[in-house]
Amino acid sequence: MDRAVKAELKTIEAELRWFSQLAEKRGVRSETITLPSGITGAELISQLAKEFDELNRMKKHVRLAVNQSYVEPFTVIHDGDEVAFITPVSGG
Amino acid sequence: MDRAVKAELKTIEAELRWFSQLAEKRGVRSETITLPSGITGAELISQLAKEFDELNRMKKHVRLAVNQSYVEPFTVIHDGDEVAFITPVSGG
Amino acid sequence: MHHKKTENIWIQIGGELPALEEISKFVRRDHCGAVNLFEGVTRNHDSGKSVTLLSYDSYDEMALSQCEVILNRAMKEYPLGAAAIFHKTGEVPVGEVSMIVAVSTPHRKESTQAVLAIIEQIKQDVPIWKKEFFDDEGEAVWKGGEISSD
Amino acid sequence: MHHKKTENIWIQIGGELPALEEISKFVRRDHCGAVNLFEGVTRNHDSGKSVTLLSYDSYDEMALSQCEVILNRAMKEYPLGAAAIFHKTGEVPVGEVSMIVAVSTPHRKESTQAVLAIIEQIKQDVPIWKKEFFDDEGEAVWKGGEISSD
Repeated sequence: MDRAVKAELKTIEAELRWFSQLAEKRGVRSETITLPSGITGAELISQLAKEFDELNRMKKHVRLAVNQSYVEPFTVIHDGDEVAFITPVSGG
Repeated sequence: MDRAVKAELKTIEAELRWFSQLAEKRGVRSETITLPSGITGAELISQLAKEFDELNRMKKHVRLAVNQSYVEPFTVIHDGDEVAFITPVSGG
Repeated sequence: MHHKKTENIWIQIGGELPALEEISKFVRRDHCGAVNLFEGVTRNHDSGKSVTLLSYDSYDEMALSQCEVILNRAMKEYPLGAAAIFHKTGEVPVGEVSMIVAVSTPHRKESTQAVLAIIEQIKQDVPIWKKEFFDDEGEAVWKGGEISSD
Repeated sequence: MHHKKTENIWIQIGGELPALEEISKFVRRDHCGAVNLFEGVTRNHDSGKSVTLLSYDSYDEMALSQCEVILNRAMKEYPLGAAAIFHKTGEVPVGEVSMIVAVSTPHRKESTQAVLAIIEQIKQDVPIWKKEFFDDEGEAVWKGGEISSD
Protein backbone atom coordinates (compact mmCIF):
# COMPACT_ATOMS: atom_id res chain seq x y z
CA MET A 1 0.00 0.00 0.00
CA ASP A 2 2.74 2.42 0.98
CA ARG A 3 4.62 1.54 -2.17
CA ALA A 4 1.58 2.27 -4.43
CA VAL A 5 1.09 5.69 -2.85
CA LYS A 6 4.74 6.47 -3.34
CA ALA A 7 4.52 5.53 -7.03
CA GLU A 8 1.54 7.82 -7.59
CA LEU A 9 3.37 10.74 -6.04
CA LYS A 10 6.47 10.26 -8.12
CA THR A 11 7.29 13.47 -9.98
CA ILE A 12 9.64 14.76 -12.62
CA GLU A 13 11.08 18.17 -13.38
CA ALA A 14 10.96 19.65 -16.85
CA GLU A 15 12.12 22.94 -18.31
CA LEU A 16 9.44 24.83 -20.22
CA ARG A 17 10.50 27.19 -23.05
CA TRP A 18 8.23 29.97 -24.25
CA PHE A 19 8.59 32.06 -27.41
CA SER A 20 6.91 34.85 -29.36
CA GLN A 21 3.41 35.65 -28.10
CA LEU A 22 3.44 32.89 -25.49
CA ALA A 23 6.66 34.28 -23.97
CA GLU A 24 5.20 37.78 -23.97
CA LYS A 25 2.00 36.72 -22.21
CA ARG A 26 3.77 34.29 -19.88
CA GLY A 27 6.26 36.98 -18.85
CA VAL A 28 9.15 34.49 -18.85
CA ARG A 29 11.03 32.63 -21.58
CA SER A 30 11.83 29.57 -19.51
CA GLU A 31 10.75 28.06 -16.22
CA THR A 32 11.22 24.80 -14.35
CA ILE A 33 8.07 22.89 -13.53
CA THR A 34 7.37 19.83 -11.39
CA LEU A 35 5.07 17.36 -13.14
CA PRO A 36 3.55 13.99 -12.31
CA SER A 37 5.63 11.17 -13.70
CA GLY A 38 4.22 9.72 -16.93
CA ILE A 39 2.49 12.91 -18.11
CA THR A 40 2.15 13.23 -21.89
CA GLY A 41 2.65 16.34 -23.97
CA ALA A 42 -1.07 16.66 -24.63
CA GLU A 43 -1.84 16.36 -20.92
CA LEU A 44 0.78 19.01 -20.13
CA ILE A 45 -0.76 21.43 -22.60
CA SER A 46 -4.27 20.79 -21.22
CA GLN A 47 -3.09 21.34 -17.67
CA LEU A 48 -1.18 24.55 -18.43
CA ALA A 49 -4.00 25.88 -20.62
CA LYS A 50 -6.28 25.95 -17.57
CA GLU A 51 -4.34 28.80 -16.05
CA PHE A 52 -2.67 30.31 -19.15
CA ASP A 53 -5.24 31.96 -21.44
CA GLU A 54 -2.92 32.58 -24.40
CA LEU A 55 -1.91 28.92 -24.49
CA ASN A 56 -5.58 27.97 -24.20
CA ARG A 57 -6.40 30.24 -27.16
CA MET A 58 -3.57 28.82 -29.29
CA LYS A 59 -3.54 25.21 -28.06
CA LYS A 60 -5.00 23.69 -31.23
CA HIS A 61 -2.17 25.29 -33.20
CA VAL A 62 0.68 24.58 -30.82
CA ARG A 63 3.22 21.94 -31.74
CA LEU A 64 5.25 20.41 -28.95
CA ALA A 65 9.00 20.06 -29.09
CA VAL A 66 10.90 17.94 -26.60
CA ASN A 67 14.66 18.41 -26.41
CA GLN A 68 14.50 20.47 -29.61
CA SER A 69 12.63 17.99 -31.80
CA TYR A 70 8.96 18.01 -32.70
CA VAL A 71 7.07 15.19 -30.94
CA GLU A 72 3.59 13.72 -31.09
CA PRO A 73 1.05 14.78 -28.42
CA PHE A 74 1.06 11.34 -26.76
CA THR A 75 4.81 11.52 -26.09
CA VAL A 76 5.66 11.06 -22.41
CA ILE A 77 7.67 13.83 -20.78
CA HIS A 78 10.70 12.63 -18.85
CA ASP A 79 12.69 14.10 -16.02
CA GLY A 80 15.08 16.75 -17.30
CA ASP A 81 13.30 17.23 -20.63
CA GLU A 82 13.22 20.62 -22.31
CA VAL A 83 9.66 21.19 -23.49
CA ALA A 84 8.82 23.98 -25.94
CA PHE A 85 5.46 25.19 -27.16
CA ILE A 86 5.75 26.08 -30.83
CA THR A 87 3.02 28.39 -32.12
CA PRO A 88 2.79 28.66 -35.94
CA VAL A 89 6.23 29.76 -37.09
CA SER A 90 6.83 32.70 -39.42
CA GLY A 91 10.51 32.92 -40.22
CA GLY A 92 11.94 33.85 -43.59
CA MET B 1 21.12 54.72 -120.84
CA ASP B 2 24.15 56.29 -119.12
CA ARG B 3 22.03 56.96 -116.06
CA ALA B 4 20.81 53.35 -115.87
CA VAL B 5 24.35 52.04 -116.02
CA LYS B 6 25.44 54.44 -113.31
CA ALA B 7 22.51 53.33 -111.09
CA GLU B 8 23.48 49.69 -111.47
CA LEU B 9 27.04 50.41 -110.46
CA LYS B 10 26.08 52.34 -107.37
CA THR B 11 27.76 50.82 -104.31
CA ILE B 12 27.72 51.09 -100.55
CA GLU B 13 30.26 50.35 -97.86
CA ALA B 14 29.42 48.24 -94.85
CA GLU B 15 31.43 47.07 -91.86
CA LEU B 16 31.33 43.34 -91.29
CA ARG B 17 31.78 42.00 -87.72
CA TRP B 18 32.87 38.42 -87.07
CA PHE B 19 32.80 36.53 -83.77
CA SER B 20 33.58 33.14 -82.25
CA GLN B 21 34.29 30.45 -84.84
CA LEU B 22 33.58 32.77 -87.79
CA ALA B 23 36.18 35.27 -86.50
CA GLU B 24 38.70 32.48 -85.99
CA LYS B 25 38.26 31.09 -89.52
CA ARG B 26 37.99 34.53 -91.11
CA GLY B 27 41.19 35.66 -89.38
CA VAL B 28 39.75 39.12 -88.71
CA ARG B 29 37.06 40.44 -86.38
CA SER B 30 35.98 43.30 -88.61
CA GLU B 31 36.44 44.41 -92.20
CA THR B 32 35.01 47.00 -94.53
CA ILE B 33 33.37 45.69 -97.66
CA THR B 34 32.03 47.36 -100.77
CA LEU B 35 28.64 46.02 -101.81
CA PRO B 36 26.12 46.68 -104.57
CA SER B 37 23.48 49.12 -103.45
CA GLY B 38 20.21 47.42 -102.49
CA ILE B 39 21.75 44.13 -101.39
CA THR B 40 19.77 42.27 -98.72
CA GLY B 41 21.15 40.42 -95.72
CA ALA B 42 20.31 37.04 -97.25
CA GLU B 43 22.06 37.99 -100.49
CA LEU B 44 25.12 39.16 -98.55
CA ILE B 45 25.34 35.85 -96.68
CA SER B 46 24.96 33.88 -99.96
CA GLN B 47 27.65 35.92 -101.63
CA LEU B 48 30.14 35.66 -98.75
CA ALA B 49 29.40 31.95 -98.26
CA LYS B 50 30.79 31.27 -101.75
CA GLU B 51 34.31 32.08 -100.63
CA PHE B 52 34.03 31.52 -96.85
CA ASP B 53 33.53 27.82 -96.03
CA GLU B 54 32.78 28.25 -92.33
CA LEU B 55 29.99 30.73 -93.11
CA ASN B 56 28.71 28.35 -95.76
CA ARG B 57 28.66 25.52 -93.23
CA MET B 58 26.84 27.63 -90.62
CA LYS B 59 24.67 29.79 -92.89
CA LYS B 60 21.37 28.13 -92.00
CA HIS B 61 22.05 28.88 -88.36
CA VAL B 62 23.38 32.41 -88.71
CA ARG B 63 21.23 35.31 -87.62
CA LEU B 64 22.00 38.69 -89.06
CA ALA B 65 22.36 41.81 -86.96
CA VAL B 66 22.46 45.26 -88.50
CA ASN B 67 23.64 48.10 -86.32
CA GLN B 68 23.43 45.79 -83.28
CA SER B 69 19.86 44.63 -83.73
CA TYR B 70 18.65 41.36 -85.17
CA VAL B 71 17.05 41.81 -88.60
CA GLU B 72 15.13 39.67 -91.07
CA PRO B 73 17.04 38.18 -94.02
CA PHE B 74 15.26 40.44 -96.55
CA THR B 75 16.50 43.58 -94.81
CA VAL B 76 18.40 45.87 -97.18
CA ILE B 77 21.94 46.81 -96.12
CA HIS B 78 22.64 50.54 -96.26
CA ASP B 79 25.82 52.53 -96.62
CA GLY B 80 27.64 52.70 -93.30
CA ASP B 81 25.78 49.80 -91.72
CA GLU B 82 27.50 47.51 -89.23
CA VAL B 83 26.60 43.95 -90.19
CA ALA B 84 27.26 41.05 -87.82
CA PHE B 85 26.88 37.32 -88.39
CA ILE B 86 25.53 35.73 -85.23
CA THR B 87 26.12 31.99 -84.97
CA PRO B 88 24.09 30.23 -82.24
CA VAL B 89 24.95 32.00 -79.02
CA SER B 90 26.06 30.21 -75.85
CA GLY B 91 26.47 32.74 -73.09
CA GLY B 92 25.56 32.16 -69.47
CA MET C 1 24.47 33.22 -32.22
CA HIS C 2 24.16 29.52 -33.04
CA HIS C 3 25.93 28.09 -36.02
CA LYS C 4 27.08 24.90 -37.65
CA LYS C 5 29.48 24.44 -40.53
CA THR C 6 30.35 21.10 -42.09
CA GLU C 7 31.86 20.32 -45.46
CA ASN C 8 28.58 20.80 -47.33
CA ILE C 9 26.28 22.62 -44.94
CA TRP C 10 26.50 26.01 -43.26
CA ILE C 11 23.80 27.29 -40.91
CA GLN C 12 23.67 30.34 -38.70
CA ILE C 13 20.83 31.56 -36.48
CA GLY C 14 21.27 35.06 -35.08
CA GLY C 15 24.36 37.25 -35.33
CA GLU C 16 25.44 39.20 -38.38
CA LEU C 17 24.88 37.69 -41.82
CA PRO C 18 28.09 36.61 -43.59
CA ALA C 19 29.01 38.43 -46.80
CA LEU C 20 27.36 37.03 -49.93
CA GLU C 21 30.78 36.48 -51.54
CA GLU C 22 31.79 34.27 -48.65
CA ILE C 23 28.55 32.29 -48.89
CA SER C 24 28.93 31.90 -52.64
CA LYS C 25 32.49 30.63 -52.24
CA PHE C 26 31.34 28.15 -49.58
CA VAL C 27 28.59 26.59 -51.71
CA ARG C 28 30.47 26.58 -55.04
CA ARG C 29 31.63 23.21 -56.31
CA ASP C 30 33.54 22.38 -59.48
CA HIS C 31 30.78 20.14 -60.82
CA CYS C 32 28.09 22.77 -60.17
CA GLY C 33 27.34 25.33 -62.88
CA ALA C 34 24.72 27.16 -60.83
CA VAL C 35 24.77 29.05 -57.56
CA ASN C 36 21.51 30.51 -56.34
CA LEU C 37 21.41 32.97 -53.46
CA PHE C 38 18.07 34.08 -52.08
CA GLU C 39 17.70 36.98 -49.70
CA GLY C 40 14.54 37.55 -47.70
CA VAL C 41 14.17 41.28 -47.15
CA THR C 42 11.86 43.17 -44.79
CA ARG C 43 9.12 44.54 -47.01
CA ASN C 44 7.30 47.80 -46.33
CA HIS C 45 3.87 46.17 -46.59
CA ASP C 46 2.03 43.01 -45.64
CA SER C 47 -1.63 42.15 -46.19
CA GLY C 48 -2.36 45.77 -47.13
CA LYS C 49 -0.72 47.31 -44.04
CA SER C 50 2.39 49.48 -43.93
CA VAL C 51 5.21 47.70 -42.14
CA THR C 52 8.07 49.67 -40.57
CA LEU C 53 10.02 46.96 -38.78
CA LEU C 54 10.13 43.24 -38.16
CA SER C 55 11.40 41.68 -34.98
CA TYR C 56 12.31 37.99 -34.99
CA ASP C 57 12.12 35.75 -31.97
CA SER C 58 13.83 32.40 -32.24
CA TYR C 59 14.32 29.13 -30.43
CA ASP C 60 17.93 29.25 -31.55
CA GLU C 61 19.13 25.74 -30.72
CA MET C 62 16.10 24.08 -32.28
CA ALA C 63 16.05 26.47 -35.26
CA LEU C 64 19.61 25.36 -35.95
CA SER C 65 18.79 21.64 -35.71
CA GLN C 66 15.63 22.05 -37.83
CA CYS C 67 17.63 23.86 -40.52
CA GLU C 68 20.07 20.97 -40.45
CA VAL C 69 17.21 18.49 -40.93
CA ILE C 70 15.92 20.58 -43.84
CA LEU C 71 19.29 20.85 -45.56
CA ASN C 72 20.10 17.16 -45.10
CA ARG C 73 16.75 16.29 -46.64
CA ALA C 74 17.31 18.77 -49.47
CA MET C 75 20.72 17.19 -50.16
CA LYS C 76 18.89 13.91 -50.78
CA GLU C 77 16.09 15.36 -52.88
CA TYR C 78 18.15 17.73 -55.05
CA PRO C 79 21.60 17.35 -56.57
CA LEU C 80 23.09 19.97 -54.24
CA GLY C 81 26.82 20.56 -54.13
CA ALA C 82 26.40 22.44 -50.87
CA ALA C 83 23.72 24.49 -49.12
CA ALA C 84 23.42 27.19 -46.50
CA ILE C 85 20.82 28.97 -44.38
CA PHE C 86 21.37 32.18 -42.41
CA HIS C 87 18.64 33.82 -40.36
CA LYS C 88 18.87 37.00 -38.33
CA THR C 89 17.06 37.39 -35.05
CA GLY C 90 15.92 40.58 -33.36
CA GLU C 91 15.03 43.72 -35.29
CA VAL C 92 15.26 43.89 -39.08
CA PRO C 93 14.13 47.25 -40.54
CA VAL C 94 12.53 47.67 -43.97
CA GLY C 95 14.99 47.05 -46.81
CA GLU C 96 17.33 44.91 -44.73
CA VAL C 97 17.98 41.20 -45.13
CA SER C 98 16.54 38.79 -42.55
CA MET C 99 17.41 35.50 -44.23
CA ILE C 100 19.74 34.07 -46.85
CA VAL C 101 19.39 30.66 -48.48
CA ALA C 102 22.11 29.52 -50.88
CA VAL C 103 22.77 26.38 -52.89
CA SER C 104 24.92 25.10 -55.73
CA THR C 105 23.69 22.56 -58.30
CA PRO C 106 24.94 21.25 -61.64
CA HIS C 107 22.15 23.04 -63.59
CA ARG C 108 20.21 26.23 -63.08
CA LYS C 109 16.61 25.07 -62.75
CA GLU C 110 17.26 22.69 -59.88
CA SER C 111 19.08 25.50 -58.04
CA THR C 112 15.95 27.67 -57.87
CA GLN C 113 13.71 24.67 -57.15
CA ALA C 114 15.90 23.65 -54.23
CA VAL C 115 16.02 27.19 -52.84
CA LEU C 116 12.23 27.52 -52.98
CA ALA C 117 11.75 24.09 -51.37
CA ILE C 118 14.17 24.96 -48.56
CA ILE C 119 12.41 28.28 -47.87
CA GLU C 120 9.03 26.53 -47.89
CA GLN C 121 10.25 24.16 -45.20
CA ILE C 122 11.85 26.93 -43.15
CA LYS C 123 8.51 28.71 -43.10
CA GLN C 124 6.82 25.52 -41.98
CA ASP C 125 9.15 24.00 -39.40
CA VAL C 126 11.88 26.32 -38.17
CA PRO C 127 10.96 27.86 -34.79
CA ILE C 128 11.45 31.49 -35.70
CA TRP C 129 8.65 34.02 -35.31
CA LYS C 130 8.21 37.43 -36.79
CA LYS C 131 6.51 40.36 -35.11
CA GLU C 132 5.28 43.05 -37.45
CA PHE C 133 5.34 46.73 -36.49
CA PHE C 134 3.04 49.03 -38.48
CA ASP C 135 3.29 52.71 -39.25
CA ASP C 136 -0.29 53.47 -38.19
CA GLU C 137 0.81 52.97 -34.59
CA GLY C 138 -1.56 50.02 -34.33
CA GLU C 139 -0.40 47.22 -32.08
CA ALA C 140 2.49 45.09 -33.27
CA VAL C 141 1.40 41.59 -34.18
CA TRP C 142 3.06 38.18 -34.10
CA LYS C 143 2.59 36.87 -37.62
CA GLY C 144 0.60 33.64 -37.52
CA GLY C 145 -0.43 34.27 -33.92
CA GLU C 146 -3.81 35.83 -34.75
CA ILE C 147 -5.39 32.40 -35.03
CA SER C 148 -8.46 32.11 -32.85
CA SER C 149 -9.23 29.04 -30.81
CA ASP C 150 -12.43 28.41 -32.77
CA MET D 1 33.93 46.78 -70.75
CA HIS D 2 30.47 47.95 -71.76
CA HIS D 3 27.95 48.89 -69.12
CA LYS D 4 24.70 50.67 -68.52
CA LYS D 5 23.13 51.70 -65.24
CA THR D 6 19.75 53.35 -64.89
CA GLU D 7 17.48 53.63 -61.88
CA ASN D 8 16.15 50.07 -62.24
CA ILE D 9 18.55 48.31 -64.58
CA TRP D 10 22.24 47.55 -64.36
CA ILE D 11 24.11 45.70 -67.11
CA GLN D 12 27.79 45.01 -67.63
CA ILE D 13 29.49 43.03 -70.40
CA GLY D 14 33.17 42.29 -69.80
CA GLY D 15 35.34 43.65 -67.01
CA GLU D 16 35.36 42.44 -63.43
CA LEU D 17 32.08 41.36 -61.83
CA PRO D 18 30.82 43.76 -59.15
CA ALA D 19 30.58 42.41 -55.58
CA LEU D 20 27.36 40.54 -54.81
CA GLU D 21 26.65 42.92 -51.89
CA GLU D 22 26.73 45.86 -54.27
CA ILE D 23 24.41 44.10 -56.70
CA SER D 24 22.01 43.14 -53.92
CA LYS D 25 21.91 46.73 -52.67
CA PHE D 26 21.25 47.98 -56.19
CA VAL D 27 18.26 45.70 -56.82
CA ARG D 28 16.71 45.92 -53.35
CA ARG D 29 13.50 47.93 -53.06
CA ASP D 30 11.38 48.62 -49.98
CA HIS D 31 8.31 46.94 -51.47
CA CYS D 32 10.27 43.82 -52.46
CA GLY D 33 10.60 40.99 -49.94
CA ALA D 34 12.73 38.84 -52.23
CA VAL D 35 16.14 39.26 -53.84
CA ASN D 36 17.38 36.45 -56.03
CA LEU D 37 20.97 36.32 -57.23
CA PHE D 38 22.02 33.68 -59.71
CA GLU D 39 25.63 32.94 -60.54
CA GLY D 40 26.63 30.94 -63.58
CA VAL D 41 29.85 29.11 -62.75
CA THR D 42 32.27 27.28 -65.06
CA ARG D 43 31.57 23.60 -64.49
CA ASN D 44 34.20 20.89 -64.79
CA HIS D 45 32.12 18.82 -67.19
CA ASP D 46 29.79 19.19 -70.16
CA SER D 47 28.12 16.45 -72.17
CA GLY D 48 30.32 13.85 -70.51
CA LYS D 49 33.62 15.61 -71.21
CA SER D 50 36.00 17.12 -68.67
CA VAL D 51 36.16 20.89 -69.04
CA THR D 52 39.17 22.86 -67.78
CA LEU D 53 38.41 26.36 -68.98
CA LEU D 54 35.81 28.41 -70.81
CA SER D 55 36.63 31.38 -72.98
CA TYR D 56 33.86 33.80 -73.87
CA ASP D 57 33.78 35.87 -77.03
CA SER D 58 31.28 38.69 -77.15
CA TYR D 59 29.79 41.30 -79.43
CA ASP D 60 29.93 43.69 -76.50
CA GLU D 61 27.84 46.60 -77.77
CA MET D 62 25.05 44.36 -79.01
CA ALA D 63 25.22 42.07 -75.97
CA LEU D 64 24.62 45.16 -73.86
CA SER D 65 21.66 46.32 -75.93
CA GLN D 66 20.15 42.81 -76.06
CA CYS D 67 20.42 42.53 -72.27
CA GLU D 68 18.64 45.86 -72.04
CA VAL D 69 15.84 44.55 -74.27
CA ILE D 70 15.59 41.42 -72.10
CA LEU D 71 15.46 43.33 -68.82
CA ASN D 72 12.94 45.86 -70.12
CA ARG D 73 10.72 43.00 -71.26
CA ALA D 74 11.17 41.22 -67.93
CA MET D 75 10.17 44.41 -66.09
CA LYS D 76 6.86 44.25 -67.95
CA GLU D 77 6.26 40.53 -67.47
CA TYR D 78 7.31 40.22 -63.81
CA PRO D 79 6.80 42.58 -60.87
CA LEU D 80 10.50 43.44 -60.69
CA GLY D 81 11.74 46.18 -58.41
CA ALA D 82 15.04 46.21 -60.29
CA ALA D 83 17.14 43.79 -62.31
CA ALA D 84 20.75 43.30 -63.33
CA ILE D 85 22.89 41.21 -65.68
CA PHE D 86 26.68 40.90 -65.56
CA HIS D 87 28.66 38.75 -67.96
CA LYS D 88 32.38 38.23 -68.08
CA THR D 89 34.25 37.85 -71.34
CA GLY D 90 37.54 36.12 -71.99
CA GLU D 91 38.75 33.21 -69.89
CA VAL D 92 36.76 31.85 -66.95
CA PRO D 93 38.39 28.83 -65.26
CA VAL D 94 36.45 26.03 -63.53
CA GLY D 95 34.81 27.20 -60.31
CA GLU D 96 34.73 30.87 -61.30
CA VAL D 97 31.67 32.96 -62.05
CA SER D 98 30.94 33.92 -65.67
CA MET D 99 27.52 35.50 -65.22
CA ILE D 100 25.34 37.02 -62.54
CA VAL D 101 21.61 37.72 -62.88
CA ALA D 102 19.85 39.49 -60.02
CA VAL D 103 16.30 40.71 -59.39
CA SER D 104 14.07 41.91 -56.60
CA THR D 105 10.35 41.14 -56.42
CA PRO D 106 7.61 41.46 -53.79
CA HIS D 107 7.39 37.67 -53.28
CA ARG D 108 9.85 34.83 -53.55
CA LYS D 109 8.43 32.61 -56.30
CA GLU D 110 8.32 35.35 -58.91
CA SER D 111 11.95 36.20 -58.12
CA THR D 112 13.18 32.78 -59.20
CA GLN D 113 10.78 32.65 -62.16
CA ALA D 114 12.07 36.01 -63.41
CA VAL D 115 15.70 34.97 -62.99
CA LEU D 116 15.18 31.74 -64.94
CA ALA D 117 13.28 33.57 -67.70
CA ILE D 118 16.04 36.18 -68.00
CA ILE D 119 18.74 33.49 -68.23
CA GLU D 120 16.69 31.61 -70.83
CA GLN D 121 16.59 34.73 -72.99
CA ILE D 122 20.27 35.48 -72.49
CA LYS D 123 21.08 32.00 -73.76
CA GLN D 124 18.87 32.57 -76.76
CA ASP D 125 19.59 36.14 -77.88
CA VAL D 126 22.66 37.70 -76.31
CA PRO D 127 25.65 37.54 -78.69
CA ILE D 128 28.11 35.89 -76.35
CA TRP D 129 29.83 32.64 -77.27
CA LYS D 130 31.61 30.12 -75.14
CA LYS D 131 34.59 28.05 -76.20
CA GLU D 132 35.15 24.90 -74.18
CA PHE D 133 38.65 23.61 -73.42
CA PHE D 134 38.91 19.95 -72.41
CA ASP D 135 41.46 18.14 -70.27
CA ASP D 136 42.01 15.35 -72.78
CA GLU D 137 43.89 17.85 -74.95
CA GLY D 138 41.26 17.42 -77.62
CA GLU D 139 40.52 20.49 -79.68
CA ALA D 140 38.67 23.34 -77.99
CA VAL D 141 35.14 23.75 -79.31
CA TRP D 142 32.80 26.69 -79.75
CA LYS D 143 29.63 25.58 -77.97
CA GLY D 144 26.73 25.57 -80.44
CA GLY D 145 29.12 25.82 -83.35
CA GLU D 146 29.24 22.09 -84.06
CA ILE D 147 26.05 22.31 -86.09
CA SER D 148 26.49 20.80 -89.52
CA SER D 149 25.08 22.40 -92.62
CA ASP D 150 22.84 19.39 -93.31
